[in-house]
Amino acid sequence: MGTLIVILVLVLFLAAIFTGGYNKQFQERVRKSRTWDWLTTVDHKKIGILYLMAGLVFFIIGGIEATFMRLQLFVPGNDLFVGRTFNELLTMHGTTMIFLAAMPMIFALMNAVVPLQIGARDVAFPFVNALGFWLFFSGGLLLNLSWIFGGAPDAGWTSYTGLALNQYSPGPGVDFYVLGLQIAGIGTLIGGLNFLVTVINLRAPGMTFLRLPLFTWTAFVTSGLILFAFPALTVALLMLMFDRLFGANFFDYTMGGSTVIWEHLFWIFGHPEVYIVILPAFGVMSDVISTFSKKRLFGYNSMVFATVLIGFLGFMVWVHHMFTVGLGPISNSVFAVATMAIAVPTGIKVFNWLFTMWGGEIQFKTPMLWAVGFIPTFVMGGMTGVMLALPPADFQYQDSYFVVAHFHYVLVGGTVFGLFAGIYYWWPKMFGKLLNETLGKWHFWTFLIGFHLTFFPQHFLGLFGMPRRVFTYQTNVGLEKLNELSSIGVAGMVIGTILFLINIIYTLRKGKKAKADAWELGRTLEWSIPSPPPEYNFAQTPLVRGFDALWVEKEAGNKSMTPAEPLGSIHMPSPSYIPILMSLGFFVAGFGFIVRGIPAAAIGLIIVVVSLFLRSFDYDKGYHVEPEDPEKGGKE
Amino acid sequence: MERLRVWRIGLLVSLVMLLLAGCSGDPSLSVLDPKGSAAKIQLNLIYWSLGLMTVVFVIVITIYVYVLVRYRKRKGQNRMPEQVHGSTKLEIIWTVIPIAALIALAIPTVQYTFDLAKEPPAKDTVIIDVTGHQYWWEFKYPQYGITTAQEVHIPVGKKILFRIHGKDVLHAFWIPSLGGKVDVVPGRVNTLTLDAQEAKVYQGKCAELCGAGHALMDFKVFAQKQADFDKWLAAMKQPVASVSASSSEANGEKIFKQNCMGCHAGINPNIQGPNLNKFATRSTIAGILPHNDENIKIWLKNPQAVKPGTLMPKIDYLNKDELNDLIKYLDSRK
Amino acid sequence: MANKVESSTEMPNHLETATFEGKNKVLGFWLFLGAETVLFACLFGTYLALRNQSLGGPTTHELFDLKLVALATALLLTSSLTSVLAMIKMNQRSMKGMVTWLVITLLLGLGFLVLEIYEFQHYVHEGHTFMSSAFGSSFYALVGTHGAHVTFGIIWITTIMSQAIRRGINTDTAPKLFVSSLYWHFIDVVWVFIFTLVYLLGKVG
Amino acid sequence: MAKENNQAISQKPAGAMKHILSFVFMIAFTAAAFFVVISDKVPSGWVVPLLLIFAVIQVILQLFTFMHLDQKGSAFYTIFIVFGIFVAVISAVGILLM
Repeated sequence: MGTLIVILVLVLFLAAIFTGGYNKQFQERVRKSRTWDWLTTVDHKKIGILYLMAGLVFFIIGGIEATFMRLQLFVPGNDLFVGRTFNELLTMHGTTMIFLAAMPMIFALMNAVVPLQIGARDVAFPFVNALGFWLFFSGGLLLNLSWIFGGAPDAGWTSYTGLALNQYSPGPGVDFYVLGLQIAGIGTLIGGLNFLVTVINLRAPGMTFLRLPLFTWTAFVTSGLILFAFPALTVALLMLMFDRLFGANFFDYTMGGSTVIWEHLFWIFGHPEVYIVILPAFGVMSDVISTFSKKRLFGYNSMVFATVLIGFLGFMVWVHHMFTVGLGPISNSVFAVATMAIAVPTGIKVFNWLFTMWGGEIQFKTPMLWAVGFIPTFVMGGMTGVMLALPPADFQYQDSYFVVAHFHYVLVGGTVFGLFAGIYYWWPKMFGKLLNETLGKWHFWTFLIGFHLTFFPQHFLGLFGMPRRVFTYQTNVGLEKLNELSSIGVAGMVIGTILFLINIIYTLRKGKKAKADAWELGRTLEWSIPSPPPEYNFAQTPLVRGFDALWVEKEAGNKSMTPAEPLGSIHMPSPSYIPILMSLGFFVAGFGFIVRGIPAAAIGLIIVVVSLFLRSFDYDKGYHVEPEDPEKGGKE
Repeated sequence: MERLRVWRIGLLVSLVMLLLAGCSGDPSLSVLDPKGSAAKIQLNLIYWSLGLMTVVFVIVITIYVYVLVRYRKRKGQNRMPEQVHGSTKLEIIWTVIPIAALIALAIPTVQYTFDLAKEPPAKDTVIIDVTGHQYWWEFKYPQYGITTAQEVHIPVGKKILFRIHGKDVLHAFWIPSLGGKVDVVPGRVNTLTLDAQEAKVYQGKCAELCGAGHALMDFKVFAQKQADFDKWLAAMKQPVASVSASSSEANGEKIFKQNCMGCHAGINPNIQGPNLNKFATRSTIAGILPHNDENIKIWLKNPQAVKPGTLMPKIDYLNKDELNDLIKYLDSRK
Repeated sequence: MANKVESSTEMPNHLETATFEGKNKVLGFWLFLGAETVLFACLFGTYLALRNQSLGGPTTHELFDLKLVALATALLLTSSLTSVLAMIKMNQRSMKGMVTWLVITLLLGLGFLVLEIYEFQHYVHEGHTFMSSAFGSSFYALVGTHGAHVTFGIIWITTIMSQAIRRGINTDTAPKLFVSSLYWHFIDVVWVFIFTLVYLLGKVG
Repeated sequence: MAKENNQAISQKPAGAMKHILSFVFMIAFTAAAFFVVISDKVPSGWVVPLLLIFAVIQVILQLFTFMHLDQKGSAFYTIFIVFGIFVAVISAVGILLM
């Protein structure tokens, strides 16, 4: 009841502010403040920054959870975090890293870069873009509130039922998981939809599909995967919610339900999810390697083909997470072969990267270091991936530390390295300042060494018989030394991350100002406009005359892009408070359901419906800005 | 730059050496030291795939190192590389060769997948019904009508058909040295055919997260020569010897009947603990602590501290004599 | 570009995609329908996997009344037709015609909803509830999600229709109207599968 | 494009006719589906395939006439909805065959 009152007061308070019934002057001050500007922005560049900051915060939280787990496993029989606490840590670590760190950071890069790379002024649905962020954020916040309100979810990030049902996981933990992810998931889904429409409809003149930079291509395919994979998660979470909150029986076998359905639904979503987080990293790699090798990407067409093929195959392999469920040899064989097939397009990509560097002039700037570190690391993850695709062998690997090692090689060595490469690469474009190179290099080396030290031994831990998700292991069975090594390695990653944070703070204060073409090697459209770009991005929409649009102009001896339209006033969408209001509604509703407070849930849903109506009857047509003429000092 | 790279490679190499020299895993638990035909097949496939993958890795790394060393930007250099579009020939090569390699991998994979799924003829097979409970394992031998928990005895050289049942949440039944795992799925029966080729004690694990006590849901497999196995069977079939009426064991039996029977003798099907017949023959308490009187006391006093999440309640209300009597009685159950 | 502006001042054949925002909206909505397809497929898969788990409650055979379902199907199919006729009227800029057809669509949709509510009540009486078995849960999840879509569709179309009445058929309202019509057709497509895979298949075995 | 526009405008009744015709077909297939289930004349092995075929035909009619996928410029709509259906079928069959 107490929470209900707090929520009510908050809602009234906000309503007062929004309607202006509070204090006109105060309202004016709020409206003009920078905070209000950020809360209501619909500018994709600002939303990108919001995604990045939120993603980093969650990345640090997830990292702390991981560090705690490795501390517990430092020595056998440790009693720092045991039983349920450890399960909470491992669940929140996985969930946070996948949904609340990797996904938003990918969206950060997509928001910051994709519209610029296709020569667009904005995304297709700026409002939806803002809504997507705030939904993700309120979902993430809700999930992490579980630590304070009655315990975190403890059934693993896969939340397999049986264990995730009320009977075996009492308390609100799994409810936080269900509702937090549901809300964040809706945000992600509409975010992906937005980028699909953006890439299809908003390309500049001449920017054909086969001239799109690789990062945009991967963002496009990733958005497609989001669009078709997340509904499965939505359904799964909905059913789990019904089972836990409203007495349904989807997963309770004593009532005719089946836990295997959860596994299917989860992995129908979950496997594409893996590609959702890895494909943009491939895109970053392609752009970064090409830029810092001073060479056109080798085999562009086959790269695009491989990207689409990986996305396509991603939907047909989910059962390889379920080889040991006992679905029979036929099903296992079919999905094994389909899984192995993915190695082919992935291999094409790796060789194309190598041959992009071949004959080039490689400069080891920090983004390139991450890309160079990525290749062998990711290839190792891919190797173990193929090994895991073989059902008989998988019977041994499944649910052992071998799997843990494998997916960290892919998700850290692939996604996180890719994200760091992208962040270092585009930071000057996003913030107008170059991150410090020396600190960046230290960040890279400590993180890389720490990473391998942590996860390489885990392959062997798995083969020596250590199951995953255990909070302890026995002495004298050959597991101590490797676990010790693995825990020591974490220090490297922690130091690396701290250096990165120092770098950010240092750069924001004293960083070197970036030019439009910050690395002086820019090939794609984003480097043709100032860093950071003006709110309308392109004063004049550029005319694209080939792949690597800016490079084409550079080769032709032009200093800038040829405009495709005369200079004129530019239409901009108005900022809106509705996204944050609607997300607040979802947050309140979610929290209401979790604490079984139906009134609170109802209030939340009412806020959602009201914001929908506000939006539907919103006749605000935006405003126009007069761009600075790029010829008259508008540049840089 | 150069020095750093060398340092890193050196570090990796020395790490691998350390691993190979220092730790090879425990022979009763290691996938790499198989003692059963299923595990041997699986290890063959692991090595075959690892071999193929290593070849790929070496090729990639060779090109990688060459490219990085040969084409890095040197001081003062400002060359304009040729903007190559691609090479159809090369691209076909690195599409076709991996496909060939994958076919070479897929054929034995499918073969083994079907081989491992075959069930042996019932005649020469020992059938064991395994049930995974939250944090302990139950083993029933339907052919011999005996039930035990936490420790399973099998004859060497014979095929064993494990029929795996679930009661509560998902678990996974895994004996690394004998072969791969299979999930315990409530509401369905999975099978797993294994055999042991060496008389030895192997360790078993639960591999699927099943709750707070997941890490401690261990069991032991005693692979015995046929004669020893038969002896064990015969002993198991004997009813528990009755205790003399006035002894402290008799008092212990009374306490046992009052406090333990409800769960540990299958009276209430909803509350089920491990069957404690022949308790004295078990080598562990709760599957993890070595069997001795001290550990029984530790377990009884606070089971949650030993195995988080276990359903076993605290038996801390007995006085010292009662406790000793109970232990004496338990130790008499041979 | 210029050409398009010109044609929109006359009478473009497709008012809904005459503007840039309209184009985005329609494309975005089709993508959303793609996502909805997967969502319903997951519900269908779950239902089909669990439909025999009635645990002693009434089975599909005993439960379903085909006459009622046939009537509901007829209502929804017809509403799909009237919805498309409304769109034709919209592109002819005939407000009266469009509103007439839309109102008929809404009434048919309401009729369908009433039938569904009646049906559910009847089932609950027979002992087939959301909580009685896995069959019950999966049945109500699937058919109920569809029903929720119908409900939302009715509210949505009403809202947009009232906007159109007040502000006329223009490049701002037309995409909204068109998109809500697409939504209505999609609901009908899903129903085609529900009556085939739930009701008819339930009678077959 | 322009040519087609003119045609469509000049033949307004034909537009409506197309939809009504398509509607008649849908009703017919629905009736046929009900008939297949109710009557005992259809061999039992045929019932399920027939039902599925009728449903698929109806969906195609809906998509291409009512939802205007037959019009020009709907390539992307078609690509995405077809891929959606593809994923949907795989997922549903996958869950079902578990």
